[in-house]
Formats: sequence, structure tokens, C-alpha cells
Amino acid sequence: MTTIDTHVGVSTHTTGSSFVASVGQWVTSSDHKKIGRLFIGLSLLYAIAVAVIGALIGFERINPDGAQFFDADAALQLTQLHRHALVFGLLAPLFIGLAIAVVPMQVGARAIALPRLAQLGFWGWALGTDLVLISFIANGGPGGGSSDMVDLYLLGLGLSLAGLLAGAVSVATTVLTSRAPGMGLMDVPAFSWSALMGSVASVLSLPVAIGTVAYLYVDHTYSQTAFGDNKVINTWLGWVYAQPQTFVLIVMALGVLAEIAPVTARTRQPLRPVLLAGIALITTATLGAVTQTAHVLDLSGTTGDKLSSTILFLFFNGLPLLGALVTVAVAMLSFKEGRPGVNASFAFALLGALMLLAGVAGSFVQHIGDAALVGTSFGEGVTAYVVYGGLLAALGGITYWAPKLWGVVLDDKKVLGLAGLGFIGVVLASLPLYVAGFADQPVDAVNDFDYSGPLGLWNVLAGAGSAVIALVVLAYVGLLFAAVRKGAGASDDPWDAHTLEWSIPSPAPADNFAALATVSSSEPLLDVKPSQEVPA
Amino acid sequence: MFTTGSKYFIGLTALSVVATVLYLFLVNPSDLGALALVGLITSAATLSGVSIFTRDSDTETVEQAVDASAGPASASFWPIVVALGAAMVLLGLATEPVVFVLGIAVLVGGGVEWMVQGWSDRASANAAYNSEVRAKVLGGIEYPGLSAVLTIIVAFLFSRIFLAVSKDAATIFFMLVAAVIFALGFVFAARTDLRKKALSVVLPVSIALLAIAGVVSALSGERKQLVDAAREDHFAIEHRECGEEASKYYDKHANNRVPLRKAVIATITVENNEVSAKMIGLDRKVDTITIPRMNSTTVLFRNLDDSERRLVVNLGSAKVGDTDVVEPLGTCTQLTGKGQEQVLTLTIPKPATAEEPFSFTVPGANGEIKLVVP
Amino acid sequence: MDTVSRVKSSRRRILGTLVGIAASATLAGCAQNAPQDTWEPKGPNAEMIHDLDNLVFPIAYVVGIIVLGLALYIFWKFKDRGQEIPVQGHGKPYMEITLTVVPALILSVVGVFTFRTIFDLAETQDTEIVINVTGQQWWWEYDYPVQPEHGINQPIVTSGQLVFPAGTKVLLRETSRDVIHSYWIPALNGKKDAVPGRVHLLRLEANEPGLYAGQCAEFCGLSHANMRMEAIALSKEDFAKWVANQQKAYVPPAAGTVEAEGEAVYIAQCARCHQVNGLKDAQGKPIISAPDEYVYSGAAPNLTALMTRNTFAGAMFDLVNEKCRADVWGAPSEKFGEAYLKGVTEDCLNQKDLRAWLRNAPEMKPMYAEPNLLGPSDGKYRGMPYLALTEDDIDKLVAYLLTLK
Amino acid sequence: MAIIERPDTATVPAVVTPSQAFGVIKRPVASSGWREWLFTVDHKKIGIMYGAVALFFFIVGGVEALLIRLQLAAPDGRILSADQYNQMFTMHGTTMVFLFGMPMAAAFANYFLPLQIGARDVAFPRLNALSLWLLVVGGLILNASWFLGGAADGGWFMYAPNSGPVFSPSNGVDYWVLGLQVAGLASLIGSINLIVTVLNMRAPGMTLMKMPIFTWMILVVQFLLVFSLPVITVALVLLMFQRSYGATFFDVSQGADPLLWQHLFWIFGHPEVYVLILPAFGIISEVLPTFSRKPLFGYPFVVFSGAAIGLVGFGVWAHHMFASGLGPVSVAVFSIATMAIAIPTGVKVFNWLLTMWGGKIWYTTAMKFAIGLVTLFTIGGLSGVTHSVAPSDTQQTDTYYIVAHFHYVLFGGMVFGLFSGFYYWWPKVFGKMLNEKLGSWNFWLMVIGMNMTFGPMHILGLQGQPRRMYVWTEARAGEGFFNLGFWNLIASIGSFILAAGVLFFLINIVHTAKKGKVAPADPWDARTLEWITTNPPKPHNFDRIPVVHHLDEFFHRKYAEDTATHTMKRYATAEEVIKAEEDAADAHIHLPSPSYWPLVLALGIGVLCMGVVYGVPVMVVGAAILVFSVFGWVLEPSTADDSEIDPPSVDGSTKEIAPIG
Repeated sequence: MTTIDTHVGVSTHTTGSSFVASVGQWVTSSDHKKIGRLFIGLSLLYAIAVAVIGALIGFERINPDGAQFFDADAALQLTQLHRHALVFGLLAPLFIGLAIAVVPMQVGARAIALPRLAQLGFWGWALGTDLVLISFIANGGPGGGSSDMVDLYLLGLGLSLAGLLAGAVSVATTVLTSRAPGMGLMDVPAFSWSALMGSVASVLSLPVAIGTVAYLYVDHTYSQTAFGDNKVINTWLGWVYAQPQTFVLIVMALGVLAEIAPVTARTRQPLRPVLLAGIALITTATLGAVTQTAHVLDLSGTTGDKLSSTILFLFFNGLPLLGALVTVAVAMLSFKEGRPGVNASFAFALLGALMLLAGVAGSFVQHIGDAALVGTSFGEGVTAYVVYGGLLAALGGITYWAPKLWGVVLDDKKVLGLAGLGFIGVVLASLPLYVAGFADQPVDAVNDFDYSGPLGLWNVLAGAGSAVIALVVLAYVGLLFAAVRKGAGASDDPWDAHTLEWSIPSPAPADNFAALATVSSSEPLLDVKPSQEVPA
Repeated sequence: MFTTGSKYFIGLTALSVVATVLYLFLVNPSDLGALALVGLITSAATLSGVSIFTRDSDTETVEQAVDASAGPASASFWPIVVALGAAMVLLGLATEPVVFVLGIAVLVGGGVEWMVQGWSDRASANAAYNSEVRAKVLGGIEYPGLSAVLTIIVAFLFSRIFLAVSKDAATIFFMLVAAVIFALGFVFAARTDLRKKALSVVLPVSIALLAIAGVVSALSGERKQLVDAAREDHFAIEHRECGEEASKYYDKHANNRVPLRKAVIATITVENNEVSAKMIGLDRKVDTITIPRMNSTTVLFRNLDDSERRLVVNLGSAKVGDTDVVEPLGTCTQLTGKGQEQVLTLTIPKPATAEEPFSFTVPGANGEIKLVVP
Repeated sequence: MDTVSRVKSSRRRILGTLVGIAASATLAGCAQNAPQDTWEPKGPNAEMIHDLDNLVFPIAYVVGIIVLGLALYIFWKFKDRGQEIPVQGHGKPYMEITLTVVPALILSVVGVFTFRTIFDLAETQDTEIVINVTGQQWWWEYDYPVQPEHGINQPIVTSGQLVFPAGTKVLLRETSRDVIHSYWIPALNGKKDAVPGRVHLLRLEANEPGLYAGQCAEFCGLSHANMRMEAIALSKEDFAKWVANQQKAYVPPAAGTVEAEGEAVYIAQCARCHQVNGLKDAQGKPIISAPDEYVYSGAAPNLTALMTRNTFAGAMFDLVNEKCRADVWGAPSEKFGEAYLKGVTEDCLNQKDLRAWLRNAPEMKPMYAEPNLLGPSDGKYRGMPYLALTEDDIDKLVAYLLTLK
Repeated sequence: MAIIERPDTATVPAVVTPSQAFGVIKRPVASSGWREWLFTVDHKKIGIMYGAVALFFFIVGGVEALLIRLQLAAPDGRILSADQYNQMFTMHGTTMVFLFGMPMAAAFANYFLPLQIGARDVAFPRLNALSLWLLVVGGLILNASWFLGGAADGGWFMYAPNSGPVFSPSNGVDYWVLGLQVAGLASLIGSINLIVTVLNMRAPGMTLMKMPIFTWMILVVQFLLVFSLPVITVALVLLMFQRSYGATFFDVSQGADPLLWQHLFWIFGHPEVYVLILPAFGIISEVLPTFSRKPLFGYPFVVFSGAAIGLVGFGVWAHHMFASGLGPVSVAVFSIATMAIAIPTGVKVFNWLLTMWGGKIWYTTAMKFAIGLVTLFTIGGLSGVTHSVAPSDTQQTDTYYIVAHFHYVLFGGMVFGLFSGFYYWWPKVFGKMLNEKLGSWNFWLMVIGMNMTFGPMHILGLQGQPRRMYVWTEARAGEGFFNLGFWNLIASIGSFILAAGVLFFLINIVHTAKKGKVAPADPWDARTLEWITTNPPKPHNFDRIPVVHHLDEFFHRKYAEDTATHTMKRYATAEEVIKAEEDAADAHIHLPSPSYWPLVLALGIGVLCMGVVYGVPVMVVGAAILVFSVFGWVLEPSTADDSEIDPPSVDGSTKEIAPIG
């Protein structure tokens, strides 16, 4: 227990008020909330951009002749960029940022465990992604024509992955080492738990990706023999963009739902261990992806082949689906105990989780060999469901924690409206691609396919869905901006929540907790305000 | 002295050494596995070093009151610098080597700063003392390093501006700049009360101005004469004309040697349209000059006439490379005005022959001085 | 003798007498007829210097004897014989000042004479003949610019022995092709460095025909000790003969003789570096050597009329055998020209050294300490390389060289 | 043993002190053995080590000289090859000037200058140690070349362009350049140190004109060094870049003028002559008065003539270049300036003679050597006047006449002065008297040998034998029994007699160390401050800093003039004077702790230098050591920890005797 109230670094750099000083403050800050907000802000920008690109791709796929807006090179780069930005511009940084911002507060730490590493993580990711962007613009993505820029793409990708890895390491370490006194690992709040799972999985899988990138770079630059030229980069690197690797991060989306649901229902989370197990299940199964073992259900061959194929299929695709279902189900179980009620953050989280379920289920179906969906735009639909579902869930989380991060409570009604609109957008952006997948529309292709007939319609719908999403994100960011500018002071605990972060002022001070309380249960705040608890 | 973490890594190092030795003896000395184990040794040893250096989790030296991991770390500039350095390295790898080298420098510099800051942050509980420790260790490098970098940047920018503007403009402009700097310096020296505030305005503004001017100049390219001059070395030999009129080659190339008068073996004078020569040590005119073979020798040319003249030395002819083309050999001074002098430095490896005598002439003037190389 | 020189000479005689007394004791211990003796001037320039010596050295002797005598007296007189400890006086200013002023006065007298002599020696207005002197590791090249008044109508290049007319004011224009050398004929003048890139002037004049020996005086590398020179003063008539001989046309040896074979060997082995004026190849084109392509400093001695010289290899070796050498060195000045202009005849030739030199020059004269370190000079030779000539070739070459007179 | 003032615990904050928090290496506290010497910052120990190093190199240089004389004893010598001979005379000159002459003067200066001005140490003790180690490193680099492909072969003057990579392709010149830069750095650091010491740390009452004459001469020398060493350093750097990095400062084909080197070298080289000789002048200016029982005659004149020699010495460098073709005007000016320098030098000789005039001369070995200097230097000085006359010099320069001249000046002058100092101060330094009988042998053999070696060289030179020739030929030796061959032989024989004289000195050292007589407190009835302490002095030199009232303070504490008889009467013995000082010992004496860093730093510089020859990786290692040791130097605590000091504090006392320093 301490009463030290000065922190050298904090006190010295909060005085400046000019623009330069404030930029300097953001650039040099090792405050996890600032780092997290940088991650969130930038990835929301990417979200808008990626949705616009998605819309363009959708509209591009109308003409039976192919080329609508772009020539073949540009179209190829555009699809590659779209895919890259969805995963590493949007999904991964958004959740790692959210985790960096929220997790230390949730577990009762005064700072993130490795603040400067997290800081390095952000800048590494941001600059790496910039390099990737540059390479795409200069025709250097996978399959691109400029050899130097392909190098740059690989190097930039490596840097951005390393940045994300650094963020993930910080998050995982925080949960493992910096918990408040008395908080056992099973007492960790659901979101922090999912963050732990997600970041540990990232820590285990991202190095593999980085290694692959390094191999590819060396090979591409110096020999071009081991892996082939840039046309086959996707063969080696495609898995990092694909399911189930992307599930590594959506556990945090489900974690958001699991965090918000009991608060909204004003009850303790029932079957909490099952919930945590469900979350863990997804990542455990997902991790197998890094082995690149074929996990398509293939029912040809001998009985033994069938058996092993089935087991692998069920393990890699079935278990994530099972875990996701369990997680959503147990989270919703709190409504059975508590009182029903809906607010914007819950709506976002729930809708996002549903989208994710659709995506995970889609992934399950996709990997049934007989369905012949591998290599079709069905996969794009899965990715869209997963990424955009994650986006919705993340927006729910941002809405939920906005008081702590920005000191504002967003207008519930407006956000609720956006949630609805977002839901429509995601469904529009994803479902038609499922359909198109059944119609054998090839993945990633843009121009060299006959999109005549109903296919054109599906693609237009998907494009429109992306556009809607872009608008939703834009509107959400606008709302957030307006609220922050207005500076409506949020109360310390607007949601009447359960976890430690709500015991401190809004917005949270730089060092989070003046005093560290010893906790004795999973819902420490409920322990100190028993009167508000709804009787079971 | 050894922290818990470092003990672990030291142990790991030792274990991996043992494992490697056993592996090498018992399993297969040339196997890749040995490589992996050596890698393990290296990384474990590095990590032990790092953890000893950073006093990882060494709570003994830190006052109990503050748990280093509990509070937020101080603001730090270095992570972004390191990230920037890494990005530059990678960008440089793919594009320009110079970016790569700069990136390495930034990376190393940022890394060192980061390490030292991390190390000093744990030196004691007293932040002021810690920053003093940091300053003591790094101050000796930072200030000279930074000022060197600044100096290089300023010098580089200035040079771009110099190269872009014309000679006269450059002279005047920088005389003005120098005057302004001098005046400002004087004011700052005199008005101690103003200094800090004013400096904080004047310095950034002037540096920004300089940067803009430098970048603009660099983009606009070097002034025409310089570009021409750079190209002139590529002048074909037939353009090297030593006539009465101005030569594009010789009259732009000032004689780049400034030999001492001691080394002048002969003086060739043109007066009243007549060429005459005197050799050092002889107090009379000569019509033959003898120059030792294969020895750099200097001849002084003095023009006493009104018109501009140049001294030409004819050194026979030679074949061009392996071809059969024969071209005259020789060189000349720049056009020289009345009463002015120029020198011509010659190193002649081959003697003159009867068929091809060497000589000094002055185009437009009468007379010829024979040049003898024995 | 005109009046001035008589006055000069009488002054010299008086000084000589003075010096004689003081210096005879020392000089008695000196070598007789040392060829490089600085105290036996044989020309006006060296005499000017010697006059100064005759002033300075006696002064030094006298001062030295006074001071050392005083010292000895003090050492004896004030020995500790049990006398009282003296009063602790700190000096006498008048004494001090006197002892400062007296040396200053003496030195200013010396200074005035020095001053005058320096400028006298630097005089070049009345030069009668100019010779370019170029130093190179480790020999000297002399080239005579065209000077019709001396019968020099085409350039003469020679080495080893500087030949010039006696009683004539000769101006040497010194320079160097590589490192700094110093030209020094003690009997005729002091030394003057030959510095690459500069032209330094040194005036020589010999009173009488004769042979004056010298030695490179500035350390110039490995074979510095082997860089000697000889200056040959000839009477004006003899000099004219010498000049005429140097310029005479080249006469190729008759075909079929051993000398002609020697010429072929010469063209094959030597003509790359050593120029012989007038030598023509089989097509009748003049052969112009290109030593700059093979030799570091860029030149090799010109061998036209080699046999008119008495030395070779930078005057390190005699080209004449000992008997003939003694004839030249020992000739009285009136007979000297005759003896010298005889040149090297077959019976006078120093066969031993010349053949050894042709056999393996680097062994005879250190030229590079470590041949493998010649990198910076592009592997060019410093001095004459080992040519791997057969004895047969050497015989032919010697026969041919004997025709170069 | 040193008196250590412990840090006052009351004033040291209890919080972490920087020395602990840095975790840097602590200051060493060696009390015995080799570490006591390696890490010491005590000016006396450093002085002794300087002396040992210099003496070692004196022997090395002497052996080189003997080999040279062996080669030249007869015509066409075969002892050495041309290359070996060139290396030999180059290294003989270099060694004797840079590794014997200067360091030996530095040894005397280091040891006696603080003692003579009543200080406890020099101003910057660690820099002092650095100077020593740099000298050692420089000497090692210079002499390492013998074993690494041949030493420098361009003469100690190393004229360009003969020193360039084309004409001297072995690495010898590179080592020479680097070694001299390092040794020059050592001298420069040392000179700054001594200047600051003299100007700031004199005992109370000691005005500049009450300073002992030896200290004065050392001060003048240090100023000479400060102004001349940068010049040679620049020249050496130019040469280094020319040789190692392709610069063309002396490359004639690139338009350079080789005379640039000569000017740079002699602007340093001429003051260097005075750097070598003035300390010897200072020594005998102490010895002569002591053994004549009279103060120095005309003290102010000697001081000012010393300063004048130093000053004018900067204006006469070109007299080494009279034959270089400077042109008559420069030659005339430098000729006259050179004559001018004879005047203050003459003043010195007269003052020494007049010091003895009316004295009560006690002929100890030290005195004999001092007298030897006076007479031999006079001869050298007079021959010097003969070649200040430029036209004569064109006949004399680069001949053995010059060799004779400067050996009379430097051997008859400098070496005799230093030997005088050995005999005079040996009891002070080691507490034992050098044997006078062996000393007598030493002196007379050296006098005879010296005159036999260098006297004939006058004749050799005037009769036309140039220097730096690895062989001389009989053909140019002249006729008669006394021809040049005879004199060459005599010189060679003389050199071995000379060597025998030096050998007697070495024997004397061993003899004295084994069974030398223990020195009384004041064996010579001396006159200056260094004798107001024990033999050898305590680590802190003086128990109380003496207060000075007179020039020759110590003498005046012993003697006073009897006003009745006007003679000097003794009123106190030396022991009584010293006792009086000890009784009033100072309470707080604080000496710095030893340090590792001067040694490490010097090694780093050495490695850095080798990098010039062996490539960038070596240089990087050297630079790393250098940077590391600079940090160590700056960050190390000012004293060792209290707990480190041996023995530990007793009863919280703040003053201890500790065997350090």
C-alpha cells in the first residue's frame, strides 16, 4: 500500500498546452490508455478506408467484361490491400489497442507491464503498415510487379507484425504479472481473460508469421528459388489473413460481449468458469492453424484417412465454433438471471458476436470439402463476417469504456441506431459473398471473371454493405469526436459495473489507481455495493 | 548483484552449454541441432546480459515505496525513434542504402538511449537523481553527437543554397546573413534578459527558413555554370581548342595548381605582339627552352599587350587509344589580360624528335619559342 | 690578376696567417688531399665561403680558449681548500650586461660579413653557361640546354660526371624527380638541395681544370651513400671538344661484328629505358626509350657517349680501371683535359664492375629493401633491374658499349 | 604510506551515493606489489617510472649508436645492410630524442618540480599517469616496428617525400608516425599539467622570482612544448593521412611543396633542441651553486636568458634548411636570428663560471658532470656559431661536423646534465648514496669516450664526409696517416669507451641498491625546498607546506650571515629544520586514490593507433576501449570508498595512515 502520488514522467509532461507539446505528449507517452487510443483511432481510420475499398471491389465486380474502374494490376493490388487492411489494419490493431487501453485498468494495475514496449509496438505497427501501404500503391503487394516494392511489402509487413506482437506481449504480461492483490487468474474479468487468450495466441502465432515473412524476404531478394517469386507469396503467407487464424483476435470480440452482458443484465455472470473455458477453447483450437495442417474435411480415401480428416476438421473448425457458441450462450445466460434491457454498447457487442458466429459457422461450412467452397468468394464472406463482426463488437466495447478512456458517455439512442445500421451493413457486405461463393465466384479475383447474371447483383449488394459500414464507422467516429469536444463529464461508474476500472475517476488518471485495493472476488465492485445487487 | 531473472538466464545458458557439449559428443557433431543449441546459448547469454544490465525485477536497489512496474513509466521519446529507425532500415533495405545506413544509426542511437534511460530509471527512487545519472552517462555523447548532426544538416542545407544561386548572389546574400547573425548575436549578448525567450523564437524560425530554402534549392538543382562545369570534363578532345578566341574548355578550367615561383623554370612574355622567353638564372632572352624529361616543370606566361592572349604548348601528336586517328597533343593557359601572369605546369615523358619539334606559341602574336626535351 | 682580387687575395693571406697559427695544430691531424675537403676551395664561390670560415673559426677558437681557460682557472683556483663559505651574493649587473653586450658585438661583426656573403653567393646575373641538374634515386642527370655560344646546338644529356668549362660562371638549375637530394661539390661551392617540384640555383666556378668530387648530401633513401658525383672542369678548348664529341652523329657498328650483335642485345634489353641518341631500329625509325613506363622516377641515364665518362651507376663505380683512373685523377691541371678526353678505351675499361653490374645490378647497389613492397609504385623498378643476361649477351653488350664514345 | 582523509560521514547523504548507484568500477587501493606502480597517480612513483623507461630507451638507443659506429669503423662496413643502417640511425635519433631525452627530463620534472615548489602532487595526478602510460605505449609502438617488418628508415627528420608510401613502403614509418603522435600527446598532456602545477601550486611566499632555477627551466620547456608539439602533431597527421589514407599533402605530382614538411618539422624540431637542453641547464644550475656554496650568479639573467632561448628558439627553425633553397633573404634573416640565440646561451655559460668564481668548490661526481656540461657545451656552442653563418653552413650541414656539434650539445650538454642530476638527487629519491668512486670512473670514461667519439667528427665533417651514409669509401678518405679512415676508427673506439662509462653507471646503480650507503638528510648541504623532507620523501611530500622567504630557502634556514665578519655561519642542521616542519604537520592531508583509467586509456589509444596500420576493426576495438575508459575516468568516484581503504577507519577517525598512493 502506498501513498506516493508523484510520477516524474507524468507530472513533467502534462504542463504544456500548445499543439506541439500535446503532440509531443502523445508521441512520447508510455501511458497505456494513450497508446491504446492511438491504436484504436488509427485502426478506425483504416476501417473506413477498408470499407470504401470493399465497396469499390464490390462495384468493380459487376461488368461481365471485368475491368470497370481498374486495370488488372491495380485491381490485384486492391484486393490484396483490402485483405491485408481488413486483418492487420483493422481487426488485429483494434483489439490489441482496446486490450492495451482497458486491460491494465481491469486487472488493477497502475500501468501496463511493458509500457515502452507497447509504445514501440504502436509505432512499429503504424510505420510498418505505412510501408505496406506505400508498397501497395507502388504495385508491390503479393503478385505485384515492382520487385523493390515487393521487398518493401514483406519488410513492412514484418515490421507491423512485430509491432502487433510487441503490443500482445505487453497485454499478456500485464494480465499475468500485474494483477491487483488477491485477484486470481480465474478472477480476471471476462474481457481481460479474452485479451489474455488472444494475445497469448498472437504471441505464439505472430512469430511464425514474421519468420515466414523473413524467409520470403530473403528468398525474394537473394535467390527466388526456395519459395518461388512473388506470385506465390500468398501460398505461403495466405494463412495469416485467413480463418481460423483470424479467430485468434475475435475472442476479444466475444470477450466484449461477455463483459457487457452481465453488466447490462445487472447480475453476476453465471457459469463464469464455463464462459472462460469457452473463450479459451476458441484460441486453443485456432492455434492449430499456425501448423498449416490441412483441415479441410476430406471424406475420400481410406477409413483411416477419413477418420483423421474428420478429427482434424472437427478440432480446427468445430471446436472454435463450439467455443464461440458456448461463449455467446453463457454470456446471454446472465439475462436469464438478471433483468433484460438493452443499451447501445450491448447491442453493438451482441450484434457483432452474432456476426462472428455467422462467420465462424461459415468457416466451418467452408472447410467441408464436399461443399467445394475453398477458393471461392465464400471465404471472403467469412472474412467479412469475422472482421466486420469484430468491428461491431469493438465499437460496443469502445462505447462501453468511453467514459474511462475519453471521459464521455455517448448518446445511447444515436449509437443504438448506428448499431442497427451497422448490422445491416455487415450482413449486406458478407452474406451475398456466401451466395456468390456457392455460385463459384473465385476468391480475390476482380476482373478476369464473368460477373454477369445474378452474381453482379450479389457483388453490388456486398459493395453497398461495405459502403454502409464505412458510413457507420464515420458516423461513430463523428459522434465520439463531438462528445469529446463537448466534454460531457461522465460519472465514475455510469453503467453500475462490476470491475475495478469503474472504481476510479472518469477519465482514468495517468497512473490509474492511487491506491491498490485487495480484491476477493470476480466482481470486486459488486462486493462493495451489495445494495444495488439484484436479488437472485 | 545477480537478479532473479538473470540467475535464471545464467542457469539456462549453463544448461544449454552442457547440452550442446553433450550433444556434440554423443549425438552428431555436424547436425543442425548443434546450430540450434548454439543459438540457444547465444540467446540465453544475451538475455542474461540484458537482465543483469537492466536489473530486471531487482527490487533490492529500488526503494520499497515504488514498484517500478506499478506506476506508469516516464514519458519516453525512444520507442518511436526506434520504430522510426526500424522502418527506415526496412525502407532502406528495399530502396536506398543511404536510408538503411541512416536507419541503422537512428536504431542504434535510439536503442542506446532507450537502454540507458531504462537503466537510469531504476537507479534509485529519486527521479531527479536518476535523470542526473542518465545525463552523466549520455551527456558526453549526446551533445557532441547532436551538434555534429546539426552542423552537418546546416552545412548541407547551406551548401545546397550556395550551389543553387549564382556566385554574386550567394556572396551578397550570405554577407547579409552573416551580418544578421552577427547583429543578433550582439543583441543576445547584450540583452541577457531577452535571451531565452527571443532565442526560442529566432532559432526555430531561422532553422525552418534554412530548411525550406535548402530543400527548395536542392529541388531546383545546381546553378547552370556548375552543371556545365561538371559536364566539361567530358568534353571531347577536339573541343579543347587553344586559339585566340575563348575556349569552352580551358577558359572555364582555372589552372588548378598554384606552384611556387621557385619552381618556374622559364618566363615567356608577349610584348608588342612579339613572343620572347627568359630562363631562370639567365639574364638574357633565349629562343629555346630546355625542360628536363619526366619532371613536372612550370613555365610562367606574362602578357604585356592590350589584347587577351594565351600561351600554347605544342607537344607533337599521338594516336588516340588503339585507333589510327592522330590528334595533336598540347595544352594552353587561359586567356590572360594585360599585365597578368599565368603558369603552365608540364610533365613531358617523351623527348621531341626532329620530325615533331615541340614549341611554345602565342596565338595572334609573332614568334615561337622552341621547347627542347632531351 | 686585377686589383680587386689582389686585395682579396692579400686579405686572404693575412687571415690565412692568423688562422694558420690557431688551426695548424688541429689541421695537422687532418687527411691530406681529401677529395671532398671543405677547407680546400678550388673556385671563387667556395673561396667566399672559406673566407667567412677564416673569420668565424678564429673567433670561435679565441673565444673558446678564453672561456675554457677561465673555466680551468676557476676549477683550480676555487677548489675547496677549507676556505670559508662565501657571502651569498646574487651577481653583478654591470658584469652581466658587459657579458651580454660583448658577444653581441662580436656576433654582429660576423653577421655583417655573413649577410654580404649570402647575397654574393646568390648572384646569378653574370652567368655564362646554364646546366640543368636533375636528381633521381640514386644518380644525377645533367642536361645542357641549347646554348649556341658554347657550341651546344642540340641538347646534351649525360650523367655521373658534370663536365663544364673552367674559369666560367656555371649555373646549375637543380631539381629532382623523386625525393630531395642535395648537390654538393665541396671544392666549388656549398650544397644546395634538389627538391622535386622546385628549381634551385647553384653557381659553380672552377679556377682550374680538374676533377672535383662530391656526394649527395641529403638523405635520399636506401642507396644514399652510393649517390656520388664528380665535376669535371675542362679548359674552354677542351670543353668545346667535349661538346662537339657529345653531339656527333651516331655511327652504328658494322654489320656482322660482335658490336652489331651487341647493338641488337642493347635494343632488345636496354633501349626500353636507356636512350642512345641516333640509335635506330630495324625499320630505320629512331628508338626513343620510355623509362617512365618501367622505372619509378621516370628516367634512366642516357648512354650516348657513355665511354666519355669515367663512372657509371651514379658514380658509384669507376668505368675505368684503377691505373687509368689514377692517370686522370693525378693529372696536373694543364694536362688534365687531355687525360680526361681520352675517354675509356678497351684496355682502360673496368671490366669487372661493369660486367657484374650487367649481370645483376640490384646486387651491386641496394635499390629496394623489399621488392615485394613495391606496390605503391605500381611495381615499377627503382633503379636497374636484374635482367637475366647470359654471359654471351654480356660479352656482346660490353663490346657494343665500348663503341659509344 | 599516505595520509588519507576519509569522507566525513556526517556530510555524506545517507541516500544512494553516485559511486554506488553507477555500478562502475571502484578506484583501486593497491597497497603493495605491481599494482601499486601500475595504478599509481603519485608524481614521485610516476617520476621514477619515467626515469626507468627513459633509461631503458637510453640503453636501446645507445646500442643502436654502437652498431652505427661499428658499421662505420672501417670502409665498406658489412655489419649492417643499407636498410638496417637507415633504420638504425633513424631509430637512434628518434629514441634518444623522444624516448630518452624528453622522458628523462620529464622524470626529473615530475619528481622534483612539486617538491621544489612545495606542493603535494602535480595539478592533475591522473593526467600525469596518463602521460607516462602514453609514453610507454608510444615507445612500444615505435620499437614494435623492429619486429613487424622493419623500423622507420627515413631519418628522425623524416623528410617528405622520402617518407611517403612509395619511397618507404614498409610499415616502419607508419609505426614511427603513430608512436610519435602518442608520445607527443604524452608530452603535451604532461606539459599542460606541469604549467598548471607551477602557476597554481607554489608554496606560500614563493614568487616566480624565488622559484628554483630548475623549476624555471622546466616551466620554460613546458611552454616550448605546448607551442611546438601541436605543429609536429599536425605534420604527423598529414603524413599519416598521406601514408595510410591516400592524401597528397607532400605529393609533388599533385602540386604539393615538399618543403612544407621541413618547415613544420623544424618549427617543432628546433624548439625541441631547447626542450632537451634546458632541463639539463636547470639541473646544473642547481648543482653548481650547491657545490660552490654560492647562489647562482645573476639568477634573473639566467631565468630571462632561459626564457629568451625559448622565445628566440621559435624564430630560427629555418637554420636547419640553409641548403634547402629558401632564397637569400630568408637565409640571411634566419642566419642573423640564429646568431642572436648564441647571446643568451653565452650568458648562461658565463653565469655558471661566475657562480663558481669565489666559491668553495666541492668536486663530487654530480659537480664533475656539471662542470663537464659547462666545458663540453661551450665547445658545442661555439661550433654552433660557426654554422649559424649560413654560407659556411652550406658546407657543413649534413656532414659529420653537424653530428659532432649536436652531440657536443646534446651528449656533452643534455646527457652530462642528466647524469649530474642522477648523482645529485639519487639520495633524495632512493635514500642511498651512489658510489663516488664508481661515479668517478663513470665520469672520466664518459668524458674521454665522448671527446674521442665526437671530437674527430669535426674533422670528418669539415673534410667532407656526409652523414647518414651506411658505408664510406676509401676512395674519398684522403691520404696520410690521419686520413678520414683513421678518424672514423678513433670515433668508433671512443664510442665503446663511452659505452663503458655508461656501463659503470649501471653497475653503480646495482651496487648502490645492494650495499649503498644510506643517505643522510642533507648529504650535499643543499639549498632548495626538496631537501626539507625525508629521504626518500613521504607520499605527501611535506608534513607542512613550507613558507618561503628566500630564493634558496633551505640554505637560508640553515645559514645566516654573521654581520660582524660578513661570512656565512651555520645556525641549524638539516635535521633540525626538517624536525621543525614535522612538528607543525598539517591536520588534513588529502591525496587522490589510484586509478585504473590512465593505463586503460593509454592502451586504448595504442590499440586505436595500431588500427591505422591493421585496419578499421582494430580501430573500432581501440575506440571502444577509449570511449569506455573515458567514461570510467569521468564517472569514477573522487576517492576510494571508505570501506576499501586499508586499514579500515578506527574509532571513526577521519585521518589515517594508509599504504596507498
